[in-house]
Amino acid sequence: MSFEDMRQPIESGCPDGFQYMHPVMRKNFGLWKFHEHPKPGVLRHVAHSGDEIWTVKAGTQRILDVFSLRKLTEIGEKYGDGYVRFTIRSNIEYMVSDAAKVDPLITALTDAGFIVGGTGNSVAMISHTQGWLHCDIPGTDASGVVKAMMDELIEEFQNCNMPNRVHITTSCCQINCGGQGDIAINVQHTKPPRINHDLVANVCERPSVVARCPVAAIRPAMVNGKASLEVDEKKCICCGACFPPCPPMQINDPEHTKLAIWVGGNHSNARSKPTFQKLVASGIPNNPPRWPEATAIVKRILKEYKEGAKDWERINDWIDRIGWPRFFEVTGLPFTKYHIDNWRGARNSLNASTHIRF
Amino acid sequence: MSFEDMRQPIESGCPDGFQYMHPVMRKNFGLWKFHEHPKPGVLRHVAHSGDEIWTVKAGTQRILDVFSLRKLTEIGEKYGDGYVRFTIRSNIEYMVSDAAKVDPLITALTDAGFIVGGTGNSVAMISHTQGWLHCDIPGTDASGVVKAMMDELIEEFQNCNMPNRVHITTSCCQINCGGQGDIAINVQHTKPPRINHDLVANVCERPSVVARCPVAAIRPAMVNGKASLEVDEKKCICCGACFPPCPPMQINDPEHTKLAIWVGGNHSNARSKPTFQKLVASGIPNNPPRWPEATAIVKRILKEYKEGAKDWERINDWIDRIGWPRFFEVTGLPFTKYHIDNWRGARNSLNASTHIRF
Amino acid sequence: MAAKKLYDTPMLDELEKGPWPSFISGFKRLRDDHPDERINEMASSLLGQLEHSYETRKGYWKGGTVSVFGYGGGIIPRFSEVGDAFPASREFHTLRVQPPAGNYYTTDMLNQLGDSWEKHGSGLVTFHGQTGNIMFIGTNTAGTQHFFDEINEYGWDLGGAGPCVRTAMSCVGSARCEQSCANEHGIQRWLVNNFTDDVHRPALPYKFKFKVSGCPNDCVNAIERADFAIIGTWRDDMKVDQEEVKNFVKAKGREYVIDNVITRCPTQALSLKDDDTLEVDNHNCVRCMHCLNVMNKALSPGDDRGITLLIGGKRTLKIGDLMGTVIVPFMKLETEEDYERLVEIAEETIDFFAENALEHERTGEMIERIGLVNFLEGIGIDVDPHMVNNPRQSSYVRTDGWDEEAEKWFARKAEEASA
Amino acid sequence: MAAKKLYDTPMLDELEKGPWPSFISGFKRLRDDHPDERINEMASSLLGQLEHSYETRKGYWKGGTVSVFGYGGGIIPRFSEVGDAFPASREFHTLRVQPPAGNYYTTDMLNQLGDSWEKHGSGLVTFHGQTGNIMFIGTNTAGTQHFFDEINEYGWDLGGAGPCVRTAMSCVGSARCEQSCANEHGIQRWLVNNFTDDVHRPALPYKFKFKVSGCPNDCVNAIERADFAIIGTWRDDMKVDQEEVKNFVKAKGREYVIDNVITRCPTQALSLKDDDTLEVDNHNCVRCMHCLNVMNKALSPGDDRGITLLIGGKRTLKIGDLMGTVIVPFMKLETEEDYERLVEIAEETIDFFAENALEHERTGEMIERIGLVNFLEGIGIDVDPHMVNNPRQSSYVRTDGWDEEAEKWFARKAEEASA
Ligand code: SRM
Ligand code: SRM
Ligand code: SRM
Ligand code: SRM
Ligand code: SF4
Ligand code: SF4
Ligand code: SF4
Ligand code: SF4
Ligand code: SF4
Ligand code: SF4
Ligand code: SF4
Ligand code: SF4
Repeated sequence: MSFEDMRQPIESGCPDGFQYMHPVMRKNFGLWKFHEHPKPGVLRHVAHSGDEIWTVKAGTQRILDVFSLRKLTEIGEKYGDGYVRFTIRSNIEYMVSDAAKVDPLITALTDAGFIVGGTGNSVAMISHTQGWLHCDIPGTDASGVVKAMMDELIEEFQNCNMPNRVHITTSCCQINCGGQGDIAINVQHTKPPRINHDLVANVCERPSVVARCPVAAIRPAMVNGKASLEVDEKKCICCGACFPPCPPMQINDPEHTKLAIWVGGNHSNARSKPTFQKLVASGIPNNPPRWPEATAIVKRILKEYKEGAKDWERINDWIDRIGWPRFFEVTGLPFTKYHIDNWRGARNSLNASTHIRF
Repeated sequence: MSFEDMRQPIESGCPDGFQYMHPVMRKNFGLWKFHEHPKPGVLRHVAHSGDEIWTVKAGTQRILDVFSLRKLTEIGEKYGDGYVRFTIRSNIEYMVSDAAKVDPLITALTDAGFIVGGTGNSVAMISHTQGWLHCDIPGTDASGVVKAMMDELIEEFQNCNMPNRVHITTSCCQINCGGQGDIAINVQHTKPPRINHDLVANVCERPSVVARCPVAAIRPAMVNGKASLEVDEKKCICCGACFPPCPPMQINDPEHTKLAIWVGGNHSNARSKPTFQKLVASGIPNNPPRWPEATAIVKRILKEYKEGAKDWERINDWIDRIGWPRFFEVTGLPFTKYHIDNWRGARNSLNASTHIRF
Repeated sequence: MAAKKLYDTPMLDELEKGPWPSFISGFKRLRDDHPDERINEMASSLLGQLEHSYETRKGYWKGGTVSVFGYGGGIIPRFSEVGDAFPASREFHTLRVQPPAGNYYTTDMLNQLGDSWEKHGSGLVTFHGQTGNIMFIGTNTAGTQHFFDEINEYGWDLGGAGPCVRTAMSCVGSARCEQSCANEHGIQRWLVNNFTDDVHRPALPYKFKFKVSGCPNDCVNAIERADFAIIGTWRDDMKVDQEEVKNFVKAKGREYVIDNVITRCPTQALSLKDDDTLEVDNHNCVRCMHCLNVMNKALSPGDDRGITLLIGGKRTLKIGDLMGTVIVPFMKLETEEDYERLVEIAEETIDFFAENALEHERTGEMIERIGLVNFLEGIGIDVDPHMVNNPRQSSYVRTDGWDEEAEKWFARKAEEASA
Repeated sequence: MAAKKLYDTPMLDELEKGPWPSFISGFKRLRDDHPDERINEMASSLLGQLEHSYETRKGYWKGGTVSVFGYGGGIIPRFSEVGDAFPASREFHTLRVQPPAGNYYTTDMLNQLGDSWEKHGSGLVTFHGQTGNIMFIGTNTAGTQHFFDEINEYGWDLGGAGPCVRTAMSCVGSARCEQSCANEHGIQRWLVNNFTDDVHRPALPYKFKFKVSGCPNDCVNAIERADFAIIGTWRDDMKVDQEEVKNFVKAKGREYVIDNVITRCPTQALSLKDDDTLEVDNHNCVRCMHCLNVMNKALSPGDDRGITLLIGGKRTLKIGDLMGTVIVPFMKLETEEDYERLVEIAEETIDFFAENALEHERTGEMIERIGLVNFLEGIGIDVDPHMVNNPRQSSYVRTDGWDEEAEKWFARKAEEASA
């Protein structure tokens, strides 16, 4: 069709959520007094007005087919008040003003195969990214990794009896769209990119690729007559940053693209200031369809955390108290030279004190 | 005299201290049980054997003329057991095994003009360096600064009633031989070096001078026909590191060489890990013979610390608790853009949290 | 009609096992049970390509350029590198659609969106992506335009993709949370809807993200995942219900309270009195939320509420992860003027970013390169000790402007005093 | 005899006022009351030059080369730039003499040293300089040789100056302190006297300092002022005398104990029981010393004592101040073998330093440049988690040797277990 009859977009931007908000929440907006956690998957928020709103939370496959979506809405109409929201971790929350609706909702969701829980001190739904299903640079899948892991962590999602919330994230390349968390399962490439020199000239803007490298390991070069790029393999830290702007710089490798596990990321300001996650395990095989090696390590860490941490200690708080040496001891994970940071500002990670645990 | 009759040194190195140690200390070496601080300047250490050693501590001018030295030894023979030691802060300590000797010692020292105190939670003797008296690169004096300040802090040295020990240091150039401490009074140059181009060629090894600059601001240059050096004044951070290897690079200036005051340096591992001191005031005139402006700021800080800190808080602990904003508030010192670090690793000094005091 | 092509998916089938809902089963439902053949084939083809990825451990999508008329972004275009083997999903673009602030939906609206997507797309949708968009995953170029035209008519707009202002996010906050110190959703919409042009027409050096949390628990990870993080807090004393404190101590015991509340306070601002009441040193409380979280009924934020502003949070690329750092310790958000001031700061920031950042450099990286002070001067904000954990540790700085800078501080303090 | 030249010293005279002992008065005593004219004149001249410095706010000494026969260092030579105006102190060299470990003296020995110095020097002496040397301040070239020859005969030797191993220092420690976990003086002498050649003949890239503290209170600032810091600590449980604990609680009150001891523990390893006894979580106690310092009678270090080794502490030049960092978390120092092992590590370190440091680069700067791991491999020490506050935060590292490194760790653990 021609320009004339193309439709001009309405730039309405971000819609107002009030129109879709439960009336009790609208009425008591900003006037909540306290909340309770009567049982897994259920929250009771009480307003200064005395009003109550009950929330029932359930986990889903993040990527919904319309059938699953309809099932969720149907349950909302039949057993809820027709108002839902999705959490930042893609769990669905049903809000009802009548306590009596809670149990029927739970039953309906459970019967339909959704998992009620994920509240309070649970292992929350693992936040994930696109992976092989949709992204153009993934080293692994996302939905698959998460499905396989949630199958094994489901009880912690349902029981909510960890020392504190556990926020797990995954990412399918070192760009890490999944963010960070108490535990993160991320891609770690271990070999420099293999360059398809025939394509570079056509596909890549060489200067901007050169600029993208964190360690200036890329330089323009002529390779058998063609304008291409060259990587200084001594410098290269195998991060894959050159791959998005230049697909011929193949960083992904079925063998050498590994998984790494990080712990102790925490964005909340509760107690200590927000913290970045730290590397604890790497060289883990990228092993579809169920990635058992990675899951085993995650479960091992969670087990020790659950047994060892005091109430209200997040994973970073727990390790702060017991110390990293003991963390490696109890989890049985090896400590290697790779654990000693050598990136900018690494000195701050060295122990400049005699604070030592025995 | 000719080589033949030159005497060969005996390379005996560091002497054994036991030959000069009080017999009670020798006997109970490594077997001490606890200590008490009966009064300012006096320590009572009790050994598991039940033996006791009493220490009487006194402050002196660090640089002793033989008359003062003889006075000190004479007192040690007459009123002590003839055994003394000097602390890391150049205070003299008399050790006696008989409690009865303590008071006569104190009287004798006081009569002789020495200052008994400096124990426990006192403002300790200010540690100092060489300054104009002997060093080849000083921006200010050392003994003079310390004498002038101790005159004003003497009561805190004698009363020992601060929240915790206060360790003050001074240094007479930015090399900082004086180390760091709870409070440090250091030199801060504010203008790049003025180069005496006529001398550079003869006096300086240009490559090593260039290498000495922390910010690579120095480059070799020909100046009116002579091989000399040039400073990029935009880059130069006026540290004076080029001056020792190249005296023609005059960094010292009667006007522009200022004093700066730093706080919160702490090497002990008690409570928090050891900490570096932080800049709180600069642009302070280098004002002999008594440097009143610097002393006034030091006293102001000590006053607030004494009033505001809880028992056992060192200055860094106190500020950790009340926060830097309040520190500037109570001391009335200005906070400027210069307080925001921009040296390597500066990001670690930014507040990456919502931890804020109101 | 031609029978749709089926592919063996032995590896994917493994992901139908286990109790957690299986996305693969969902795909298969679309392949096998959906009335629309287009959807069956797209799902089947997608399953085929994904199985291929699982077997070879590689991805097979490449990017390209697709957008709807009038916009430059909002779509993540995907073309298959193995399209001949899996033709029905050869084009598989994703539309990023902005959710309502707070992610609220009526079931009706969800159904309506589902209906539209079934007409024009694959039938696969995610609530939400990590940035916060509804992701309608999988359609061809025409489909993107038609689907957008349809939902845009009933109130939905595209979000950001590319070097632009991105879709924002806010926690549930005031709508359901006793800890909330701000109108999260209002802030989100005031900000992001002031930049719709920058959302739809990528023209910045790189992406720019807003995130809003109602309190320092930061349930939207604003501090690490937003260039511009707004986090609620309060300035006056926290509220203490001493009766509830006593109940809590009675229920849990003194040792428990000392070991789990008192000693966990990062600034030792809490003291449990011998009579089981709680003393709070509000001047040294840093609003970390821990005690309020634990003693939810007894303790709550004060009344003098507002927000803290942090700049520069982001993930790994290319100098390492960065947390946002404080540039406005506290500001009230009550009057319209307050909101306008907030928007103004955002505009100053984005303008400065647009002019001074290198290509593909985020705000945090830019600040790391030029220094916080230069950034602050660029957007006209005064230095403040709350912005740092501590003053400088290095003497390597040229301070010959000291007296003038000191004057500025004293002048400001005098002003504040007289105000 | 010619009347000695006098100089007006109006500014220095100001420093004779006030209660603190005045070094200026001391100088004047030497000028006016000392029997030896040489000393009178030197003191007078020195006062003159110092007054000149005070008036012009500049120093007037320059360096040069002076040393005693057979040695390359140990003297700080000073020649006056204004020698014509102040001739009697034209040469004003300082001898750095090593004190006995622990800084003990009999009054007799001090007198003897004073006698020698009066014969050959200015009569000005400092106990001690910041590194720990006795500084005999002010003599000419001949005087340095004669004074050294004399005191060297009765047991005294020069310390370090220049790019060499420097004079070491240890706290009073075992001689008088209940906190001591090591034989500080023994360690100091084992180490520094093993390197006398490196002390006397500067041949390293830069200076190298040893310091020894008997416990983590670190009374000699070893962690920040030594390249090689040895600090005592213990491995087993601390000793708790519960009776003394109760006395302390009775004397101070529970609130005081909670607020000043319990909540100050950096790792929350202390718990005050309802019965006023103290529970210590010894596994998480980091030996910070706070509670032992406060409850001096009730708490003391355990019996399984040893030392922690840290490398790289130094002051500002040229990359900024550096603290030493842990390279040996714990080692016993009981047997002769233990001490030999310590000396061996020091030798390995100094050899590696001599070979790998740039000119005028300290150990800490070298490690900053090459990375801790390379240094550890250079001196043959295995990596250990106690060496870091936390594992790496950046994913920017090439890890393709992971499996081999993991193997090393497991092998070591197996060894330790079987040992
Ligand atoms: C629903 C949600 C906000 C939203 O708008 O979607 C939410 C809601 C609540 N959070 Fe959160 N948090 C939510 C994600 C987060 C996140 C972000 C994330 O998960 O990635 C964080 C920060 C993550 C991190 O720290 O890195 C987060 C850190 C907290 C904390 C701090 C915990 C701590 O001690 O560190 C609290 C306080 C608490 O647990 O009492 C908290 C408390 C709460 C409370 C109890 C607030 C309240 O009083 O209502 C809410 C009940 C949650 C529940 O289900 O138990 N919420 N909360 C998010 C649920 C995600 C999910 O489905 O699992
Ligand atoms: C879809 C999503 C993952 C998901 O499945 O949820 C995603 C997917 C992609 N991200 Fe992301 N990012 C997504 C949230 C994030 C987040 C999380 C957040 O926004 O809170 C981050 C970390 C926070 C941050 O901004 O740093 C993130 C950091 C990146 C980066 C690195 C940015 C940086 O400065 O470090 C890139 C690389 C780039 O932009 O060049 C990137 C690039 C990409 C691209 C466009 C890959 C590319 O360059 O072609 C991915 C497209 C995948 C696809 O085919 O759809 N994505 N990306 C998330 C967006 C969905 C949505 O709009 O709601
Ligand atoms: C004599 C001396 C060691 C020596 O070999 O010379 C010494 C001796 C003692 N120190 Fe010290 N300290 C000495 C310098 C230091 C230093 C270094 C310095 O002054 O530059 C420090 C570390 C400085 C720093 O932190 O940056 C130091 C940090 C401590 C601490 C830790 C205090 C804290 O809480 O941070 C203690 C523990 C205490 O105070 O109970 C301590 C405790 C002690 C005790 C009480 C140990 C004991 O039980 O005997 C000793 C009594 C000192 C007194 O006079 O009250 N000593 N002490 C030093 C006296 C210097 C002076 O004359 O003032
Ligand atoms: C005398 C003394 C100050 C005092 O009066 O106590 C001193 C005086 C000098 N120091 Fe120092 N330093 C003295 C202890 C220190 C300390 C403290 C310590 O050792 O614990 C330090 C900080 C710790 C450290 O090693 O970093 C120190 C860090 C420096 C530096 C910078 C070293 C660095 O790597 O940062 C220099 C510059 C250099 O060596 O080029 C230096 C250089 C100098 C020179 C030689 C200046 C020069 O380059 O010509 C000074 C000679 C002054 C003179 O005329 O006597 N001095 N110097 C101290 C030595 C006395 C003694 O031997 O006992
Ligand atoms: S993490 Fe990497 S692969 Fe995964 S969605 Fe983000 S950009 Fe794509
Ligand atoms: S992988 Fe990373 S480090 Fe290696 S060349 Fe590419 S961008 Fe540079
Ligand atoms: S601080 Fe500077 S001026 Fe003072 S003694 Fe040391 S090197 Fe000399
Ligand atoms: S003063 Fe410092 S920064 Fe300036 S040129 Fe000299 S060495 Fe370089
Ligand atoms: S961030 Fe604070 S206000 Fe927002 S939901 Fe979380 S706890 Fe509530
Ligand atoms: S909110 Fe945090 S900082 Fe404030 S009192 Fe409670 S625990 Fe302490
Ligand atoms: S460092 Fe420890 S052992 Fe040595 S004197 Fe100080 S407190 Fe005593
Ligand atoms: S020594 Fe320090 S860390 Fe150990 S228990 Fe006492 S206070 Fe805590």
